[in-house]
Amino acid sequence: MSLEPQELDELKSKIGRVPTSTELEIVAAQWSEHCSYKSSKMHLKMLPMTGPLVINEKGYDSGVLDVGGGYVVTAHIESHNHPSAVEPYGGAATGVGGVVRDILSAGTRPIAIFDGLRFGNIEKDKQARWLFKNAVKGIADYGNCLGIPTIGGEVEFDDCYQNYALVDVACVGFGRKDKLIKNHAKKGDVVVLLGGSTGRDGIGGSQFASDSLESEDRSAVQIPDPFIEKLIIEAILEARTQKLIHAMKDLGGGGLSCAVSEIADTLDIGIEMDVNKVHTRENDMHPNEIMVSESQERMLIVTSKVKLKKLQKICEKFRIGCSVIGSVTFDNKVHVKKGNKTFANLSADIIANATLLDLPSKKPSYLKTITHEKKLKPITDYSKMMMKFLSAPNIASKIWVYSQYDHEVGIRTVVKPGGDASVLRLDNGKFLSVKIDGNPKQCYINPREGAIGCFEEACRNVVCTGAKPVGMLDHLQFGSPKDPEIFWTFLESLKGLTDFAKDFGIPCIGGKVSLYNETPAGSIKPTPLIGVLGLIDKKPLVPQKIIDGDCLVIVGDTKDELGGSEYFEYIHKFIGGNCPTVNFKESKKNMNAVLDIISKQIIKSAHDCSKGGLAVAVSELCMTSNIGCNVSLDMVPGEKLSFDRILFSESHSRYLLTVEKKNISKLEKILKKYKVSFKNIGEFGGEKIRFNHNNTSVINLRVDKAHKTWINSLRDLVLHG
Amino acid sequence: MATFDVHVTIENKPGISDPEGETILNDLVLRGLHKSVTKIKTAKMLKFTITEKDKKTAHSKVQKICDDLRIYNPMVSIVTVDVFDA
Amino acid sequence: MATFDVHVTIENKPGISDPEGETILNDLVLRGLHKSVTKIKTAKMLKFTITEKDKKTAHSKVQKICDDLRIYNPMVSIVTVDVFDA
Amino acid sequence: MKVGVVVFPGSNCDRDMYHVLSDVFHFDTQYFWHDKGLPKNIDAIILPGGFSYGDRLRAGVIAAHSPIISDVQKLAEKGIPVLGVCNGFQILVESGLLPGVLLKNESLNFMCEWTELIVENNKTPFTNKLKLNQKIPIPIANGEGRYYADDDTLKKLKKNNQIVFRYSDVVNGSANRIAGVCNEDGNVVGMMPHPERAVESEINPIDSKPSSLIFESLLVQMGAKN
Ligand SMILES: Nc1ncnc2c1ncn2[C@@H]1O[C@H](COP(=O)(O)OP(=O)(O)O)[C@@H](O)[C@H]1O
Ligand SMILES: [Mg+2]
Repeated sequence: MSLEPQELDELKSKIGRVPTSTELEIVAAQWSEHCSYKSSKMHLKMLPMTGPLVINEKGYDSGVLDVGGGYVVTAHIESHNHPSAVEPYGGAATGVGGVVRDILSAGTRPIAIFDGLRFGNIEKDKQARWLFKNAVKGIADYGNCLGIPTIGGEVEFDDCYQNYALVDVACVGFGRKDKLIKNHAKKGDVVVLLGGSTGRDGIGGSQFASDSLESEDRSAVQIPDPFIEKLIIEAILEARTQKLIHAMKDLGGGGLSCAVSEIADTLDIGIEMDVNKVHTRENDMHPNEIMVSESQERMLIVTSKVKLKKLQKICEKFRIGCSVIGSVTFDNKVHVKKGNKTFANLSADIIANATLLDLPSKKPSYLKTITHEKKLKPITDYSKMMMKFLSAPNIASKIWVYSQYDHEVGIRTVVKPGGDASVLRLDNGKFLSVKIDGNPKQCYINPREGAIGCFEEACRNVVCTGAKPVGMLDHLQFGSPKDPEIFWTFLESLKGLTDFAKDFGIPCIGGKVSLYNETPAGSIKPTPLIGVLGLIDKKPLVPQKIIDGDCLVIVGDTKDELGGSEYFEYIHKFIGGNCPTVNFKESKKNMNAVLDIISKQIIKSAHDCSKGGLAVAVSELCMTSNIGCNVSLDMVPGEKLSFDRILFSESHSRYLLTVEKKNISKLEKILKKYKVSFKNIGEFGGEKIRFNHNNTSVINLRVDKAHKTWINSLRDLVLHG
Repeated sequence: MATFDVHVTIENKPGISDPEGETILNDLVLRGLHKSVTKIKTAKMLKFTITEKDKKTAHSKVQKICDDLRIYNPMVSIVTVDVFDA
Repeated sequence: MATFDVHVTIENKPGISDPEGETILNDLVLRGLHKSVTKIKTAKMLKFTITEKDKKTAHSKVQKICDDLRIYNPMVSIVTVDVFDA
Repeated sequence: MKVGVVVFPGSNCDRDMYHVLSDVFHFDTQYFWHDKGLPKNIDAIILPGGFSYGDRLRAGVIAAHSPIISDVQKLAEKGIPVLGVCNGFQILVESGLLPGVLLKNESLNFMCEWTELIVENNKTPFTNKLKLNQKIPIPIANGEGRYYADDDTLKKLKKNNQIVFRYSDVVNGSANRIAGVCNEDGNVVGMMPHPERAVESEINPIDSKPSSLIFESLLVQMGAKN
């Protein structure tokens, strides 16, 4: 944990003297990549951050959307990659804890958690299995204990994460607009540290997250304590209702150092604090350790002396620590004392604002040849291949994961995990639909189009529930930004996301950047993860059971876009080809058409077509309704392709609609009106999933057998390897 | 060959907090007014029954199993292996 | 007065199934490894630090805590209390 | 007609239960914090699910030692209806108000899924509107939900008609597929599944009527009394 030589010089010249060791620690924590975004910040500004529903207030760690009727939804996303890679259980759990406190900071109640998980090859690698199993358990134990439902997410395995893990957690909150915390401070206000005690755990964590794993400081493990977190949630919401909080911030990376300097900088105040007042776990902690400890489950609160009494009473009721550690001053300085002795006295503005970097970028050379396709090995039995495909870890049902998460608590979950997006009911009569999506395989082949694809896929998923996308969260995960080729992929992804967000009018309401994701074998593939929130004014589309005679309609064109597809990578072991691209005009048209159809209540379900292509999407419909289907591949609209490409292309903007026969003409009329390309490609019935091409059957599976394989394979892999 | 009972105790490293022990102490034992208790730490134990030629082999065998199966994470926990005659 | 480490081991009564122990054992068996292990039982341990006038009092005090506060559930578990000098 | 919802540090289905009692079935509902007493004129007590004290040591054991539990005990002896759901059930067995124990699920995992119950006793304050053998689609969400009791206890439960609900299928390894039991008098009922998550059709994908009858039974019971 240290500043780079030029940063040290800069600090010296800014303060005009040699910094104390405490000052060095504080600044090093705050100027780390994790806390300062120094490599990314100047570029992130390109994302559109405003919109009709967005409430922008200072000091929030989460995005806020006005959802009407006096209510707001808050949302944020975080990752805990480095800690999870060495201690998956605690790392994933404390990741949940951190993002939940971000939601709490705005004064809203956390109502849902989402997790995006990435690991190496769990079929071959037992380390990957261990990481996967324990990360899931960590999220389950933490979220379940808090009573916040984990209602969605995704899991993906790729060799690029060997001996590593990406654990992303998003949280959504809900509350009354008039109860939002309006961060402010008055003269004479006190600064309170609330929650768990401060120990030596997690010291150096934020630098840890900003370095590659090789140079890790392994003392950075944190032990999760969801019970204290739950008490903090209830205590703070009670304090919020009683209007006892002037300003609030959670303690995350960089511990007290970051929380104190950021709150001082945002509110344009100074804070004088005494480390002796911090309730610590060990007696002999040095001020430096107290300032940078990343012990979990702590919140910083600014309140008045009068309100303090009531706040202390609430803390007593919930038996959580509550230390008055300092007071608000007006010299804009962060003044850290131990008793009477000063250990640090620096401008908040200097600490909180690292010099931003404009790093060089260069198009990676591997991209020159990546679109060249190799000759594929012929497949003799596609039915057999399909069975294997349905058990592939990236295709198989994720029920082993989400059944360990309490996804019902809070009694809001209208559409449960297992389909596309999940849907929550809100107290204003509306519904919120959310999904997170990523696709490093496509982002590797084309960082720009891949990132756009993730965004569109998340939109598609919420659209399938009848929701109009109203906000986006992005989480940009890359290798070392000091490598110009990697930094180029970062910029490309960001530009892609920006274009899509602007064109579709979907503001970015929050995000996070995680860099230096390096494994012993090299950088991870570019892994942006996109969360989309959608609103439903009237009624969500809850998928109904498909029965005999129902029709299958596809909306959107299927193109020769198999680059980064599961078919190329899993079946043919080939990384390369044409990355699917999103045609904005088509995409919008399809979205609007599907939303209109859903609002008219003429379909039974809508499902997006993504990983594994049409073949997998149709199979999922069949398996979840336990019914067969006859699909004519020749009818599928789009480019003229060989049948395997029609089956497995991962072209975007495609939806599968299921509809009762009697409604089919109504449906077609609307689709025609929107001028989207679509076709009625099949009929449900029987017990076989059948794909036919030119009147010959190319895939023919028993749905019960397929279902058994698909539903159990992930669990079997985890348990028995 | 002889049969041994091998006890494996897994606990958090010193200095790493143990929230479960703290809750049991604060919310159960101290509330039950047993003030002479000053600390509680939780641990997990696995009792193996194993047949090996001697104590030493039994010890190293069990240690190896715990490492291979990743029964504990050395980052967080320490493990103690004790061998007894069955 | 002296300080003692008291180890409380909670394990299933004989006859009560222990799915966790069985799973670890099956894992070993399934992988064809370590055939010399014939049984694995899991237990939970609480390490108390207690100040009492002597070992015997420490023992009976902790035993009483375990019984009164149901540190173990007598329907399914048994508890062993061992006292050590701290 | 007053219904009390008991809240412990870390309880997390208290608000859901309150909503259902108060907003869906219009009971006069009130929260009671674990370190307080209960008023004598209370008409029913609900111990909600979720967690308490982080479920440390064993689910329900720490809460079972809360001051409020002795009041629950006293009122239960007087015949006041008491329902424990999930963690509430665990607290009732740990405090001796109900027989048996709840062990870790056989899968060793937390399980959240929709299951089906079969009504085995429709004479309790919470089942009087249900039919014998009626099926109830309902979700479970627990890590320690496997009911266990020794053979003698199981025999006694059967003889006294104390098994209230069974699962239709083998779900988690529970003895005799038991999902809920009552005390000998029948006024204290514990169940692992969550009826409060199943009474509103908006969030129940199958059928919300049978679960509603659990709360309507309480309405009937209290109406009969008044
Ligand atoms: N890690 C996870 N946590 C919770 N739910 C998950 C997780 N992974 C997948 N799911 C759920 O499984 C379903 C399928 O996920 P996914 O395959 O990512 O869908 P899609 O291909 O439509 O993006 C979704 O409902 C999703 O929320
Ligand atoms: Mg989907």
